[in-house]
Amino acid sequence: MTSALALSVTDLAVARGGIPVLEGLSFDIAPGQALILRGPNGIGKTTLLRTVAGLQPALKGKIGLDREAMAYAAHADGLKSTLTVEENLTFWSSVFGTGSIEPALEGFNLAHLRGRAGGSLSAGQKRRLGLARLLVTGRPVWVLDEPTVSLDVASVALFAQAVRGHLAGGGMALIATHIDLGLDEAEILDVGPFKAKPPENDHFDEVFL
Amino acid sequence: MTSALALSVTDLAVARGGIPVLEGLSFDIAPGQALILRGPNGIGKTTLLRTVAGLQPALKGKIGLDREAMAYAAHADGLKSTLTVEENLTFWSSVFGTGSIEPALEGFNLAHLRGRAGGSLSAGQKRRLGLARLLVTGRPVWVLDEPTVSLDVASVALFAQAVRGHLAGGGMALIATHIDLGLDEAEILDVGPFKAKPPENDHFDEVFL
Amino acid sequence: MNLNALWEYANPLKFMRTTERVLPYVTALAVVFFVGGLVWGFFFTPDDYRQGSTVKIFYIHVPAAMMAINIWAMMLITSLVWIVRRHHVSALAARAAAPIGATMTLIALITGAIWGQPMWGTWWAWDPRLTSFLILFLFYLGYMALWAAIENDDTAADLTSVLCLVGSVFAILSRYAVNFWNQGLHQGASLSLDKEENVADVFWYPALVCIAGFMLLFVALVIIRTNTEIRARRMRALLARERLGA
Amino acid sequence: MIALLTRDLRLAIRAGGGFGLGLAFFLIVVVLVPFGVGPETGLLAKIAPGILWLGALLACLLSLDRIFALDWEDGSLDLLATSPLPMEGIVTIKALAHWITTGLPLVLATPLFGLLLSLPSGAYGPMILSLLIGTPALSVIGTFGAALTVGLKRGGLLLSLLVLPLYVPTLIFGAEMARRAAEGLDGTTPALMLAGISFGAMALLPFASAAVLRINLR
Amino acid sequence: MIALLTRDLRLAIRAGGGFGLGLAFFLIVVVLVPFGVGPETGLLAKIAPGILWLGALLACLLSLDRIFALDWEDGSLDLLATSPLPMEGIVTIKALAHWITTGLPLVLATPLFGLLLSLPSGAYGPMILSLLIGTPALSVIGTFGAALTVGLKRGGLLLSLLVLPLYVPTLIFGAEMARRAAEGLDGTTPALMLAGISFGAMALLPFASAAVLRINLR
Amino acid sequence: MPELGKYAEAVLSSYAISLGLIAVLIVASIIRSRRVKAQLEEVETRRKPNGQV
Ligand code: HEM
Ligand SMILES: Nc1ncnc2c1ncn2[C@@H]1O[C@H](COP(=O)(O)OP(=O)(O)OP(=O)(O)O)[C@@H](O)[C@H]1O
Ligand SMILES: Nc1ncnc2c1ncn2[C@@H]1O[C@H](COP(=O)(O)OP(=O)(O)OP(=O)(O)O)[C@@H](O)[C@H]1O
Ligand SMILES: [Mg+2]
Ligand SMILES: [Mg+2]
Repeated sequence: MTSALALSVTDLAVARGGIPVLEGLSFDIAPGQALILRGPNGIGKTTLLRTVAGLQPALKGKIGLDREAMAYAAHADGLKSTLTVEENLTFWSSVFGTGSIEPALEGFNLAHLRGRAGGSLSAGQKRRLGLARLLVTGRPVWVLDEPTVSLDVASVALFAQAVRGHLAGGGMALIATHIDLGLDEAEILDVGPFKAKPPENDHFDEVFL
Repeated sequence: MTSALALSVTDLAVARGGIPVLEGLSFDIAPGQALILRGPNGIGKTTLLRTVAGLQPALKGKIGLDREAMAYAAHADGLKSTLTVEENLTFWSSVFGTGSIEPALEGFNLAHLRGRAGGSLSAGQKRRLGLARLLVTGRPVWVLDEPTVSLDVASVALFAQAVRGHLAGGGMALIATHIDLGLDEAEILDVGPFKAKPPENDHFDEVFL
Repeated sequence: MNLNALWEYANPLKFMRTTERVLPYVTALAVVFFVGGLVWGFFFTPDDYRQGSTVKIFYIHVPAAMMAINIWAMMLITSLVWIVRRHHVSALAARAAAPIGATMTLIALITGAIWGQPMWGTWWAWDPRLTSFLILFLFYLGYMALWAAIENDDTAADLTSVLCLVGSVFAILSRYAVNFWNQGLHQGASLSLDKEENVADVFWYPALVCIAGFMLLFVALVIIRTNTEIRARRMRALLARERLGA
Repeated sequence: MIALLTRDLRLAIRAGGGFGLGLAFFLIVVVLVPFGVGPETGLLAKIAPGILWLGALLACLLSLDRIFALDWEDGSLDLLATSPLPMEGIVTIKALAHWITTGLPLVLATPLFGLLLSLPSGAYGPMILSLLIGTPALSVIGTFGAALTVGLKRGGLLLSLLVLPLYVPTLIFGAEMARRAAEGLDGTTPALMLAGISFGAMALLPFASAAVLRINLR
Repeated sequence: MIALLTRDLRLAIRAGGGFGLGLAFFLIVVVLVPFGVGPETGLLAKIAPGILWLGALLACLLSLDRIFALDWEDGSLDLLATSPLPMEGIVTIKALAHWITTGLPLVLATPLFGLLLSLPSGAYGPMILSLLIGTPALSVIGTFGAALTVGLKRGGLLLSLLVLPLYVPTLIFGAEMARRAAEGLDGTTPALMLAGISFGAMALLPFASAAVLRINLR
Repeated sequence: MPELGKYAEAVLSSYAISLGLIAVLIVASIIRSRRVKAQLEEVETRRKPNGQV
């Protein structure tokens, strides 16, 4: 699960809907480190995370690790409402070829819900299941978009603990959030200043960017 | 928009998936007052709000006002991704037979996005649009389930201001949340103690509850 | 007996106790009539001069066909009871009856098809009666699929009841439509009052016994299945509570 | 109510040609039939009224699950249910929007498709008339089926299973009316029956649909 | 990969009888044809192979949008795309799951449905064989269409529109093979062509589907 | 065994299929009845060691 490599991003520019939203972003995340992204609504955090996770191409710049290293989690949890909690997790663990799902169930306090259908969970319980999936991916870099939405205080603490465990094992985390995660040791990057400027002289060729 | 009546809920019991989750709840909300519900994940806040909003029947107890008085907003914002922000709002304002949508656009800082398609908004922008819908319903009671999810600090402040404006006009609000809304004047109700107890002697007849 | 007293049996426990007390007798009677009728029909009746030994199919085909319709009618009634009085036993009885009805429809269709081969020279013809049975079979399938697809039991009961109601109206409409569309090969109703039309007594008496046998069989099965559904329903509720309470 | 209708129509257009797609499907069914059964004109002319009706029915059927499913998924249906609009009104408007986007274009396109299947020339009028009377019934019945299956994830095929037996009488009388005309016979009786079914369904089914929808939203 | 297959099959079953419903639709198309074209046995026997093929094709078509749409909506597809599974593997498994839940049951049920349409008795073997060879092609081509339309909200009808022309060659050779057999002619040529199309599609289309899916997920 | 003549196949197969279907229905009903009864019993006693319906 550990990876000796750090994630280094240099001069990244990302676009959404064909329009550049952030540019000139550079940062490094060393193993064992977490970086928290902050910035107002609509600045482009989600776009940045999707790019880093390899779901969309970057406009410019380089991402040090490739998508095989990333475990991405967003609002859509990829949860099947007709499968049980256990079946949902087992599926992902066999896709990623990792072992037991017990630590994940324990880590997010889902053991007593294991036989419940995904669709009958409350908002916070669903979220916990979505996060538990990260533990069975075995990937070194967690790329998380607003992970603690809908979670109560106790669950946020579970989450912080899971992230710490992941970091202690040499993992990395890149997290976008508006609220406090209780991860005081993490570095914080405000993406506000990197907002893409409208191109000055829009040459005909650049219009298609 | 004002309503002289208060919302009084007495001895309410609510069920989800056929199972009682909360019981014995009583509270009153006077015009101009807001009540914030708190409680751990899965305790039944969403279920309670849906019941109060008239989307599902109560198991027991009485809800003072009927569903015609309620404006409900949850995670699913009822937003059409192919319609523009303006068209989305205009639709709801004509369904509810209220007037202009401008105050709503202003109130949630959406005016500059009015021509954008709903689907191209960021998570927080979508949320703001969902909340703006409340302003065009003209209903006295706002029933809100985790309204500030995905909102940045500035938008949370806009939300608090909108709620205050609503209360000042004699409205009421019932809000479930895990995070701080910046509404310090609101009363807080922890629903934890009202968790439904498993019935002691469950007679065979009661089975089908 | 006071009519209101009848609703007492809508209490699940009382229903189960009562029905389980009468079940052995019903079963015994069902076996006697069912086996008796079929044995009488199969071994001790002559061949028809025109249809040869195929008349023996009659003893299964006709009762099955009649039950197929009667069971739908019973489901309609119990569905209405559920809608009006919301007695769970009623909805569960409809659910329990549907697979029996579907099986009966299938039997009528299959035996009809097998009978059609020597009689009409074809396994299947788009005869109105055959066709309307095929449609009835589709209604049964849809009804059962709807039950199976919905998780919440009360919602499922409500929705299937409405479907049964609307479906009945459309089934009757289809019946007329189909009659209009094709005149058909099948013979008319045997229970008509017009004596001339009726099947000869030699064939008819054992058939009556068979019909009784099928009915009793249905009653026995529906009792067993309804009680199963009641228990399954309680079990689901208890398990759900357990998960919540624990 | 008008707002709901215009919104639904606008959504149908924006969603990549709501009007065009029903038609396209109809066209394709009509085109595929000769590939399936062979190109003899006599045979095609004989089955033309039936195939046209069948194509219309299937085109309707395929678009049924759009009636409520999208609104259900994004929560609009919950919000509509708590709005001042009566549920009966909502389902009626939904059925109307479905008919305008699906049934009406089919009716208008029938002359063209009749050509492809060598429909006898005397049969065009009755064919179109039968579709004009019959397709509203298809939309209303379909709305009932869609309301029944709205909670179920991707209940598309279940929806077909539930709705098709309900479509049988409409199909029979509609196709019979067109076929009789094609053979030069009198088609008054099936026409009357078709109209009866259509008006009956329009008058009564919205109540059932509304009831069912209310249950599903619980 | 096996995990994905078992999950998809399990989802199909849990979703209220995944296996049964494709069949039910096939049954219903077959049942409705006589209502449309009339009950004469001779006429029905003539169009039976074509209608059976058309029914199978439509039943496949209706279930296509389930292939990716659900996984797209709940985000599974994003997650699968970042998983160690190769995209080509994912689309192949998806096509296989679709065939097992839809094509295979149709093949098995054909004898029964042939009965309803008075299929000539000598034609059963070739009819079934043609479907057995042809339906995998339908699933693979359909998966390609589903991959093309995955991003579009409720692209159901657009999907049909895109996929149906691609189905034409399969339909023509499949129906021709069955029809020749029904008329007692030799059907080797269409059979070979059908097999060619089927294997060609299975060998090549997954790469196209995977490419298209990658683009759509961007 | 009565003489069935040339229709023996038809008559016997319809009896066989029908009785078979009915048998399947009966057996399935009984098996499910037993299983559900046992399961309920188990749940019921688990919930209430002193046992009462
Ligand atoms: C799938 C095919 C068939 C179906 C669904 C079917 C259905 C029915 C039904 C519903 C009845 C009960 C009528 C009543 O008592 O009111 C019936 C009776 C009967 N059927 Fe069929 N039938 C089928 C095929 C055949 C065939 C092929 C024959 C052979 C000639 C046949 C002969 C009879 C006879 C003799 C009766 C009883 C006499 C009567 O009711 O008039 N049926 N069938
Ligand atoms: N198709 C599109 N066309 C134009 N602009 C778009 C399109 N899609 C997204 N955008 C814009 O791109 C910007 C970046 O969106 P993104 O979802 O990355 O923001 P975010 O930082 O995650 O915001 P939030 O905190 O609200 O989740 C937003 O301003 C959004 O409105
Ligand atoms: N179909 C069902 N069967 C059994 N239990 C269910 C079903 N649906 C929901 N529940 C349970 O009901 C409880 C109440 O859920 P609800 O969504 O109201 O919680 P909540 O307080 O809103 O939680 P959150 O803060 O996570 O949103 C949860 O424990 C949930 O798991
Ligand atoms: Mg975002
Ligand atoms: Mg909640």
